[in-house]
Amino acid sequence: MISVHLILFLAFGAVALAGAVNLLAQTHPINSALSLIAVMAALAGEYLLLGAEFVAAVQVIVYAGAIMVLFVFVIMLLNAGIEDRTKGSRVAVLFGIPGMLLGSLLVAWVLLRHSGTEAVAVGALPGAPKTIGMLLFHEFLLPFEITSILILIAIMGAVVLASKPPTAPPVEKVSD
Amino acid sequence: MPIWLYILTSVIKSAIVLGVLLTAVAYTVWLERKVVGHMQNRWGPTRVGPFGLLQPAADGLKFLFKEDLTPPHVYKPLFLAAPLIAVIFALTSIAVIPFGNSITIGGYSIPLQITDVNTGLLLILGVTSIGVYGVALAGWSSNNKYSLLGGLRASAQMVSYEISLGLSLVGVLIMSGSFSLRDIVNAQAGHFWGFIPRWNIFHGQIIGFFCYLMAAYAETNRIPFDLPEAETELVAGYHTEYSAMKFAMFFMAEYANMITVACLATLLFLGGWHGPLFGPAILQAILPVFWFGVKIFAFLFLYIWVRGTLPRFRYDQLMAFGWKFLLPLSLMNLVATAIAVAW
Amino acid sequence: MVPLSYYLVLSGILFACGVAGFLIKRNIITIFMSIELMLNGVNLSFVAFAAHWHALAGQVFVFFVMVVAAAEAAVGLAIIIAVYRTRETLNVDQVNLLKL
Amino acid sequence: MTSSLNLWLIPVLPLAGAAINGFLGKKSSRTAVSTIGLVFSGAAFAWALLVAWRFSSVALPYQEYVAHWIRSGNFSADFALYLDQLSLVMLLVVTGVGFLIHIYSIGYMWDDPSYYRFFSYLNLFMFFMLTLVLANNYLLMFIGWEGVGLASYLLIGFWFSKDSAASAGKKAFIVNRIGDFGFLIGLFLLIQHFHSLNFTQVFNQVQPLAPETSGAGLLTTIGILLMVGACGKSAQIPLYVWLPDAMEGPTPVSALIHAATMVTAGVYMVARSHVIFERAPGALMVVAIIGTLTALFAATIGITQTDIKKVLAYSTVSQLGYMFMACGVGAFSAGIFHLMTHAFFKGLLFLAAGSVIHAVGGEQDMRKMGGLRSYIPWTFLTMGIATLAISGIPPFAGFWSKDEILWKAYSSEHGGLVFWLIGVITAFITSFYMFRLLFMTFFGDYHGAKVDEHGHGRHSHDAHGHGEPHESPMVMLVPLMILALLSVIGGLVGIGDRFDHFLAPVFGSGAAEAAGEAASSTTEYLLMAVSVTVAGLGFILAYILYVSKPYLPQKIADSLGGFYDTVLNKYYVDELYARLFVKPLIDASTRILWQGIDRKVIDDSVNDAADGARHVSDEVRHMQSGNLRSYAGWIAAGSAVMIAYMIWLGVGR
Repeated sequence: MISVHLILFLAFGAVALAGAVNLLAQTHPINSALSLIAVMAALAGEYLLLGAEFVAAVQVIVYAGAIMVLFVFVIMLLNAGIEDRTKGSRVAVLFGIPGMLLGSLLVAWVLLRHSGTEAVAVGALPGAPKTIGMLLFHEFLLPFEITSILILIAIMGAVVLASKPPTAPPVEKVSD
Repeated sequence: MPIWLYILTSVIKSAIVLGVLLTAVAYTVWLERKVVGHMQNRWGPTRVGPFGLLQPAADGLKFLFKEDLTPPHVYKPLFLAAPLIAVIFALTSIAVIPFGNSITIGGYSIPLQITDVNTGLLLILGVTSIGVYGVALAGWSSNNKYSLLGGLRASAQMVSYEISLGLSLVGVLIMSGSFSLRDIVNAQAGHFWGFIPRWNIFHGQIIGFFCYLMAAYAETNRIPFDLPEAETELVAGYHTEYSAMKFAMFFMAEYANMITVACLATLLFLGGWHGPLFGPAILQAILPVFWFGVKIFAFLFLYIWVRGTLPRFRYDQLMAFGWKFLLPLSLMNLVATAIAVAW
Repeated sequence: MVPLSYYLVLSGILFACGVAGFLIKRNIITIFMSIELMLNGVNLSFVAFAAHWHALAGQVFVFFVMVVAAAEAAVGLAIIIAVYRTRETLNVDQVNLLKL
Repeated sequence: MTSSLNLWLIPVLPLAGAAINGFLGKKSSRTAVSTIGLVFSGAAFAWALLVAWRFSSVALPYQEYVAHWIRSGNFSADFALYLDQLSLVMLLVVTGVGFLIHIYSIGYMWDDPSYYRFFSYLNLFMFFMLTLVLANNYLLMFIGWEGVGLASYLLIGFWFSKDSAASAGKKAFIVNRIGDFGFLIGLFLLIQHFHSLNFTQVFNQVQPLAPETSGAGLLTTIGILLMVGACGKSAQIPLYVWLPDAMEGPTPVSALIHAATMVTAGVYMVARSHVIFERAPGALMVVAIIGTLTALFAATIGITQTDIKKVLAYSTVSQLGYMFMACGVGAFSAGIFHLMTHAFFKGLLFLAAGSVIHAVGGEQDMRKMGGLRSYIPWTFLTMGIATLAISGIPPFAGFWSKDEILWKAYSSEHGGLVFWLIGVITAFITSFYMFRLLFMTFFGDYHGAKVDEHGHGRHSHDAHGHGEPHESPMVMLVPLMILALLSVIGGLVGIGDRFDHFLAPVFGSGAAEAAGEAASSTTEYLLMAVSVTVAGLGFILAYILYVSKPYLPQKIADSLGGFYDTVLNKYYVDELYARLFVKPLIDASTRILWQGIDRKVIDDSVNDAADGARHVSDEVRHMQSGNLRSYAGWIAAGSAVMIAYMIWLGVGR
């Protein structure tokens, strides 16, 4: 039976897949970045279908609205052009892509074969911000705090790495 | 309510809201020119129509008939997509803005809102955060160093101020306990001591309002934070290379964003459509929408007033202000609110 | 009603696309984006499992993944900028000093 | 337990002082450092006084549980404190004398650049010493025991830039390790047989055992091992050699650690373990013999020494010997009594010696002093009192305690005439060398150079070194006077066996001995008269030799020839140890451990491993292409294998 839910799933999934493939196919990083944004938006739609509205919103705000902006920003800043065609690793092309396809097919086969008809209902689990907040600040408080430290360290690391390297102190000339 | 009626009302509401919004955008431009003109001891538009009231229509026609120039060496797909992105996301967020309570027609209660999403505020935040791409991509795809600088500035500025913006809203969220804009407005009904309205701005969120104001000005790239366009240094920033309708789209996007921000400020801090109700039933039904409009108008006037008054920041000042002043301030506001509510 | 496995298959394919991009792209920024793609694939399966097992913890995990992704993006892009400053290229094939 | 005494505060307060001074002292002013040091040690003393005042209101022995420490199987040791009459005496001595010496140190160390470090160490020492004294189990006691060793090491080597100080510190540490080794084995034996180190538990199990009459039973073995530990800490034969060298430390340290408190830890430990020793006559005999021999032996060396602090050091060794003799004959309370009075007068002697050294600008050689009586009258007065006290002249403190020991040595069932005789001879020698010290220092003419050009650089006293000897500041004199007062009256608590009775609940034996006391009091008075006479003889001999006929000593020394040289060189014990133990050890270490094991086995295996790694990596490094994407490919391939394996597992199931 084809339900609205399934149609929406397929539509978003198609967008996501198209975006993912486009990410690989495009040679210009900015196009790849935009395809990735499309993937993320489509995934946000999937999250909505799964009843995770808060995750969907955060997916858009954080992933699409902040992280990807950072990517686009860096691409613009470095004025990254079209990818160079250098001699690549032939191993990757010869074994990597077929291997990946084979692997994903295998995974798909196993999953489809084994988890058959168990279905996920729409909105079965309302991801209300309140409940998630409760979970996050009670059960997962320690991981939460640890990730906050992680992100603090990341901020400092980014500042240190991206700031202009200090000019080396002038070497004193030894008169001979 | 049968499904066809639901769809019908939704379509009608969308059409009305979109029409009103676009008109409002057009007349905000007129208003701005007029007000700034008077502030600078000139008249502003006077020629087209009485008080220049038809000026927006004339401008629109002009944009439509101008040559749509696409310079060489631009990255065409994105050059075309950027204004669309800007205007589409600017207009989208209006969909969840409630502009009044429900009205009852023929036994059916129709909420004055295109759609009531229970995470409406998040949706607006998400949509505005996507809106950055319009400006950034326009700047980059123009293949022009001024535009690129404008785009870079815009993306850095908007990402930076989005944090303060979000944090300044969290205080309100804590007080109302909901993401639904309707609930937030309803939480502000009533009065203190019988005469002070129970709006969030009078309810301890004055600092939050201040932070929101600053961050919103920066988000909409308005003076004093209009560095992405900064005509004196960057010619016109990200839309240097744009002309005709594509330029008009950026223009529309900017003013639509202003209106969205004004709506949000009204809903979150100024009590939404709450105001004195009196008179017959029909008046009582219309008055909330009127109050809502008045508050938005006041906020837009503030926008224009600031534009006519303040000079532009330097870029480093802008970043320092955002990160070193506004962010800590909104954080403190958040903590203080949380403590007060937990009390 | 959509079976759980559909979501998982979609997530797996996205992940595989990410791995493929990780392997075949030369631009270091695109490689980074491929990693983000992998993370997104994983997130999808987290959310799907959360819905399937009625356990919100899955959604909470997504937030942690996002935080890690954000941290990674911040540091990674800073590294990219630093590399670009010294090597003036974004092609990973030309950043190959670390060898015999 | 009716009410809590909060005993834990007493050790923790100095620890806090040590921490504050240690971490913040470098940046603080001297005033701040001394305030911190004084306040915290003073507070500990005040609290100890408070505890003493409330002493009668608690059930004894009072135990205070502070925290978990070790719980392993059926063995447990906690941070828990124990207070009875014995630890109270020790507590008051340690905090009281310690506080006085803190005050004194302000004056003595004022010019030292590492002022804060000194006070930090001193407070740290107080902490460990109080832990030792207050512990309710052997393990915590051992922590304190090692801790005071550490503090002692740090303070002996306080002027570590001086070679001799650094090596003296090392020597003290290493010699103490030998003793600790015995102590530890004793503790292991206790754990093995009594499954506990808690005092109460161990002693309750030992109590019902019968005394081991013959041979070396378990208790005798434990007792002797504990005595080995005590020998190390309390500088008894054969492990006394570190104490004279420890005089390299600042003089207040010598007074506090190496005279008044730490070195008596061994006596305290033996007294604390009296339940074990009383049931091991063999071990008691060993204690008595070691104590007696040490007393005599060290006293004879004391005669010939010319360094003022060395004389006092050997005197300390000798007096500690007395205490062990007392313990050895079963008169533990007499030993503790002497411990207390000795803390007063020997602390005083050292402080006064410090004052003398201070006065003459860092000179320690008595031959370069003389006639200081008029320059530093207060120091002379207090030092004179201390000398009278240590020589056993009534009614000063030393007389009462020393007489008690001698009497017990004679009358106790474990004692005998020999112990008494050697004790009396030692008393004579003690009196002689102490008055010799006094006369050489304070009488006759001043032999010191007006401008001394050597020997005191480390004291940073150069500013004082020029010109006349001068009296010390008040901050140094006041502790001297207080200690002098205590040296005069401190012995009075022992009159009529009051001290004995006070400690009787701990040692138990007091009442029984008191019964036999009255019958033989005539003998006691006789013996008392003998020892006083002997002390007087010592005084007279010293007066003749060093005041009226100062040319005689050299003549006597010359006529004695070889014997005098032997004594002067401390019986060549250091040289003997060096020949017997140190050199073989160094040789063995060099040949076997260094050149054999370290070079051939360890270095070579490491080098071979490195060479092997290099050869292997020479081959493997070609995999490191520098191509990032090939690395990525390897990662992906590896994870693909892992995933395939996991899928296989899943399908197989």
